[in-house]
Amino acid sequence: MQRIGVFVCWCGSNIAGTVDVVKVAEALKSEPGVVHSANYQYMCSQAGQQLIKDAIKEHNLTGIVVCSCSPRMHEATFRKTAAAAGLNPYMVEIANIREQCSWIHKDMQEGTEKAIVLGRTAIAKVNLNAPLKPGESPVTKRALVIGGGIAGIQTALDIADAGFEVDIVEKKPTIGGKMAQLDKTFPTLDCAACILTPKMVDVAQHEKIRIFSYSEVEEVKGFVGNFDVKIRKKARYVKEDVCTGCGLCTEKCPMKKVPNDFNLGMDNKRAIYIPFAQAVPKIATIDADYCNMLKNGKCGVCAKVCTAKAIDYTQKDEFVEEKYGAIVAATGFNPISMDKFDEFAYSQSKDVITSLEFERLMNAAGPTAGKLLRPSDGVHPHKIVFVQCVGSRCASCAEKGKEYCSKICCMYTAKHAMLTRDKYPDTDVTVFYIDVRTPGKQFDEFYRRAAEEYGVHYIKGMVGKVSPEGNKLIVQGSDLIANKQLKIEADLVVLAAAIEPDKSARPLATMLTASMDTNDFFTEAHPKLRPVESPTAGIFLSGACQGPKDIPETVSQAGAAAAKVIGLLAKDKLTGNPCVAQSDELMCNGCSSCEKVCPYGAITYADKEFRGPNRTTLIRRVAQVNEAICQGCGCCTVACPSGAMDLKGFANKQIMAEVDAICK
Amino acid sequence: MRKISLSNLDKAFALIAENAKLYIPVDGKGGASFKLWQEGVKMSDALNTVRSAKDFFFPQMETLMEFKTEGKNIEIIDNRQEKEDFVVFGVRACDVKSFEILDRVFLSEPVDSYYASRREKGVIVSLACGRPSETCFCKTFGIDAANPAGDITAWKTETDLYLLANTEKGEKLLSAISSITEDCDGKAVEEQKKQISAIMEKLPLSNVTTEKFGAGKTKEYFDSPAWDELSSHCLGCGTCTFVCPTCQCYDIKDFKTNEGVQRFRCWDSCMYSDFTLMAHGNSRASQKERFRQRFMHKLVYYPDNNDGMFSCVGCGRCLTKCPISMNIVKVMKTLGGKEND
Amino acid sequence: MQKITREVLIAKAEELLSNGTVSKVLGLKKGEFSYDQTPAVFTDIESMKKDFVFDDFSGANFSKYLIKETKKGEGKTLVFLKPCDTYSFNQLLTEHRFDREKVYVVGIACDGMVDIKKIKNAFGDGIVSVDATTDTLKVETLYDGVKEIAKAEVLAERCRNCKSKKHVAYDELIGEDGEVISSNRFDQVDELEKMTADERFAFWQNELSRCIRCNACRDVCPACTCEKCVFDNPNSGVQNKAAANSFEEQMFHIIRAFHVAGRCTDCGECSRVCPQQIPLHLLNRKFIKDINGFYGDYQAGEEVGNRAPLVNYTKEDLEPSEAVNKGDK
Amino acid sequence: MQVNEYKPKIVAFCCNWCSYAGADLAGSNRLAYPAEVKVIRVPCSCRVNPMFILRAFQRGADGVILCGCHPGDCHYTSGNYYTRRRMALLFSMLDYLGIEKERTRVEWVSAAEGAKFAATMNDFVKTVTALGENKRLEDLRCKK
Repeated sequence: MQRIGVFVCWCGSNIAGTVDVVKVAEALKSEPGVVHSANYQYMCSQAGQQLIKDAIKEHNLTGIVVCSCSPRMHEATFRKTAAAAGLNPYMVEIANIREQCSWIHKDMQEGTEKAIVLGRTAIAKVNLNAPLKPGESPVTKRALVIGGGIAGIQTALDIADAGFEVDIVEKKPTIGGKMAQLDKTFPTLDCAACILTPKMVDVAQHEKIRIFSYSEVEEVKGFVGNFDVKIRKKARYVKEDVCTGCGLCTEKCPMKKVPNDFNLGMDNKRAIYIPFAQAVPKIATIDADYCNMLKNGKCGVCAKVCTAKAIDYTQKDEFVEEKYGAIVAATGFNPISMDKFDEFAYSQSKDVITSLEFERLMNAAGPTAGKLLRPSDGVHPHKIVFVQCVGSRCASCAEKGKEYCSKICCMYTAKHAMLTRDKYPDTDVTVFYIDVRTPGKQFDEFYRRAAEEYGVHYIKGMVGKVSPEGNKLIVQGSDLIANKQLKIEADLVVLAAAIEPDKSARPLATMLTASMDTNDFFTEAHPKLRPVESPTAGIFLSGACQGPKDIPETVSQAGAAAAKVIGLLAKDKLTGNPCVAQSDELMCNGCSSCEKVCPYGAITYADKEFRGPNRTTLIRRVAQVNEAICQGCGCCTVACPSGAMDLKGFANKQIMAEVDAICK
Repeated sequence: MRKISLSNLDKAFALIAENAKLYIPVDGKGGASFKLWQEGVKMSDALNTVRSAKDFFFPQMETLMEFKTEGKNIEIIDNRQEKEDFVVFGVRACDVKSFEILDRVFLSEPVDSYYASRREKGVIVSLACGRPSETCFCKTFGIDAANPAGDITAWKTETDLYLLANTEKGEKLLSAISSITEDCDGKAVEEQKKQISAIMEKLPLSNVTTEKFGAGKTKEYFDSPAWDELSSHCLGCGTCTFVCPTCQCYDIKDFKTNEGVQRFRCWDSCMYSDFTLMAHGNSRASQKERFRQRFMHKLVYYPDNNDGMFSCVGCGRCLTKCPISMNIVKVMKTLGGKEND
Repeated sequence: MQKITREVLIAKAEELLSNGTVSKVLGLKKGEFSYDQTPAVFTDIESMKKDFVFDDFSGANFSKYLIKETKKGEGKTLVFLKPCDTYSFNQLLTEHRFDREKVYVVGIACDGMVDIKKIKNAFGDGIVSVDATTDTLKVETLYDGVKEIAKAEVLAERCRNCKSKKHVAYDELIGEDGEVISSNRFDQVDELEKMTADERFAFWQNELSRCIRCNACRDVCPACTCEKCVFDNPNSGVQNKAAANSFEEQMFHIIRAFHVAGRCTDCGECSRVCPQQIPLHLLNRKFIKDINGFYGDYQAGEEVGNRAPLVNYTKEDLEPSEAVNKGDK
Repeated sequence: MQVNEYKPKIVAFCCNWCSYAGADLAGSNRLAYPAEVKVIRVPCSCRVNPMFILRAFQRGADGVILCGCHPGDCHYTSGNYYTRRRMALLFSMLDYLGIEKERTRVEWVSAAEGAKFAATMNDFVKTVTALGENKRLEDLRCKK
């Protein structure tokens, strides 16, 4: 049986004005477990708190009910008071007789009666309270950033600058991501490489940052502060620590017909390659699918020419296991495949290209050295049609495209149109659009410049069909404003393909137990208030893996994610919320219902041995809650039919006791 | 012996109901059950009620007492319910016999006063079984379906109901309806008895015997390997115990009311996994032990303590109701060996 | 009658036992009468030939017994599953209740099972024998000799509204696999929904007041596989052994149905075993009907690993207020 | 004021993050609602077990209302989505059993919606008062 002290606060006249506090204190005296009852003008004052502390000691109290303002106001205060007097802080319950009683009732009798019921309810609960102790877990002061695009780079740099170690895992041979492929950036038109590559160098040179390039995350175990991650370093057949990046091998390799994925297959590379001149790390990689030596054992040219002796044809995938305190997902995006958009003749004509391909065509380091030439015949195009929203905002064609707006296409299309007109004033540029969306600093001004100063023809309408005819492309579309059908003869058609999360995100999310939306974008812990955290503690989100973003947004979110990581890593220990779920293993039958509703992945299963009847042992699958991850929502407790899962601090019996006390 | 025309039965019921609550078997959804007689309520022709007649003396739930708390004071309130006389009409031979079995439990020292007061207030009018069912095996336990005990024994023919008082209580009840009954000889009754006996011989379970069972057989059967198979698919539900007229186990629990506590008892079942649950755990750890307990109790332990009397009356309810069709007959045949087959 | 005979199943069992595929057979053993069959495990073919039975009274759903059976001894258990049983089988696998590797499932086509209660309702007590070798049952009684009744008239409730002749799990099949059937199984639920609240209340009071809390419905249910049911757990705050009054009757049955909502395959065992013939399946079917109507068709056990509707959601789900007001339209 | 005026008993389960804060805000703004409403604070609406609701009726409640964050705004991201499904099915079942459907309600009340909280409670109390005492899900033993 508890020894409960009841403390009724007047809150000046705030409570005492409509609640007879003396009567409440008197009435609650006879409730079961109550051994002491007092009232005071301001319980939260120093003197009031002292009154509570003294009573705890004098009456040997094991539980406290404070009838006062909302627990959202002073629960923490009174918990500290109790703790200071040696009482477990979770033995305190608040009866909210101000916000939910005195302030809403005018009649003294009514207010007093209700206050007594609310007090009685809190007493009923405290009778069943048990001392709770928050769990503590140490924090590994190292972060893992998955993805080495601009998002991952920025996050890693910010964390490292705060003094914590960071590892970047990038599946490609170099970091840099999509931004490295871009030509200019809107709305300022500065060159992507010029602003990105210095950051890449910073990463490479930062003493706190390790780069695992050409690597993938293989397995994630553990929880916030204590992740165990296995990283697969894919064999590149070049010794990373020996290769100087001189590039001689990439010139001598006889295998010349390897599609260059960095240029989206618009030109070729060798079987041994460095993706681009400023790659970080600048190390050659052999494409095992094309290398004759690896395939047939015949060749070995690269090994011969390499003066550093960096080539190793026997290299195998390696695994690195490392501990991390926090993980940042920065897996980025890709344009969607155009395979399902036959109406635009993407697969029939080389001159129908995506915007990212257009970026490479315009890029000085691209396949045409920055000259705008048609992929089919290398001739300069005089008439270009840009088609926006290809696969974006596809409410009715979800099987082909995406329902959402890809957000960046309006702006980069304006950029492309403007750059084309700027470099080649003889080229006529037409843009088909549904809406032009320009919410961003200097965005609308930029778009208007394209349309007004650079003479880009913007047509509101959809393109229905693109058909190749000779060396021309016939674009059929509608002009919704002029309300007519158009047929335009174009030399080049550029499709603003929708963007989607990288395919690696989904399996990664499973490993991280981080939730995703139906489009495979990572879900935030709260869409407004916690936009860079995953609901799973210790997992953070950076860049387009959370939703379509342009570069400035990506960089700011990357910084925000870094700040959250720094906040976590700065702690030596994590103190959990002790009001977490708890599984009674004797009653659990391992059905997995609780695990399915847990938003945090806090529930796992273990096969445990139990004593069966007549000296037998039984092995049963039972749920286990990781207290460091559980946030205490209690969803699992209702999913559990047997009642094996309960929530500390809000236990089934406690809530039922409250119900009983109210309904008395 | 008195007789009354069936067409006058309602009048008789009305007369009885003037002085006591009268319960008769009535057809309803799910089968027949004893219901309070009121004008217009018709008696069922069913052989037996789904629940046995033990409900009248040992109901599934009854309040034993109440505790009222006011502040920190407790008041104890005795609120025994049975104050009126009542009559149960149409109890079959098997159920009548079950009262004898229950009496030995509840009326031996210390007497269960709740049960005792109900027995005192209740008058039992039994009814001979015109059409026994294939699941009946009361004969196994020496019960004569044609000649049930009770305060009054009744036989129903096509046209009349014959009544014979066996006790003082019975005499009193008969005299209350003497105005609409008439004296008669027992010819028709003798005829019916013969018919019933003939049918009893033909019943498929008429060859089940208790020879192999009874007092002192604990050692013989307790460790029999047969229990494993017999019990292996028992669901552990309480159907057999709850429809059984002789099962008498109960649990006493407290129910917290808004003002205090209501202490009640309710039927419990030895088939339940938390029956005999104690602080250290359950002494009957698996369903096999629970299953064995039930049948050993009926066939060995009860006879041990009650002059060889078995605590089964062969009513056949568990035969029809067990979800997996496991029952005492199968247990007796398996344990008892081939002779019973 | 069943097109698949006892002999065919015994032959299959003999084959699988002798080639070592399985070490035991879970089946039904014949009883005292033509209709009372008890689950049993057979380890040799002789005992099977003697006692194994499969006919129109072999309605029991075997899935749940596998939880216990697979934990006993080495080797696989052979079980013959009717189409409806396979849904329960999958649902149990979804909930990790036993090891699939320990079971060998022979799917058997089913021609509908008979409910002895319906025969007794038609002919009264004293059923000496039932000949179910054709679709006209010959019922011999103690008092009226042999009488005939069409099988269709005494089909078990769940078979009358059979939802599927398709096996969703098996290692091998005997007989043709059928299709999922669009049954009328929600008709009675519809009828109840059309009543006024007062009528519905009266209907359920009449039904539930007969409950004796024997727990047969729960204990036979393949979805009720808790180590300890909340209603048996003294610490749960809702434990009760007797249905003390109409509240507790309602409480037990609402919560029982709620706990299996989305997991119940509508196998109908609860109603089959109820000693008081309470139509418990009408509670389960209400949930199934609502789930189908609110969240799209869902059949528990259709595939292993499916996420039950109550541990799932969409952002567009209907509001509880819409749920209760649907009937108003 | 009438002496024997019927006052229903109402239990309101409120999630800590939105609705309880909304109730507090109603108080701060002195928005009155009847004293018959008593709030039980739970971390999330998804903590509310159907058994709690039945328990309230058993113990004499005449109406039970559940308040949580608006769908999409759950502090725990998805709790209220589960609440929505559970309560939709539970309420539909209660209705099916003939229990007056007006006695149960779910409302989404944000921390900023003090006015909505008060209005909701006023309306709910009015509705339940009109229905009168809960007879269909009560446990007479409790009233002793």
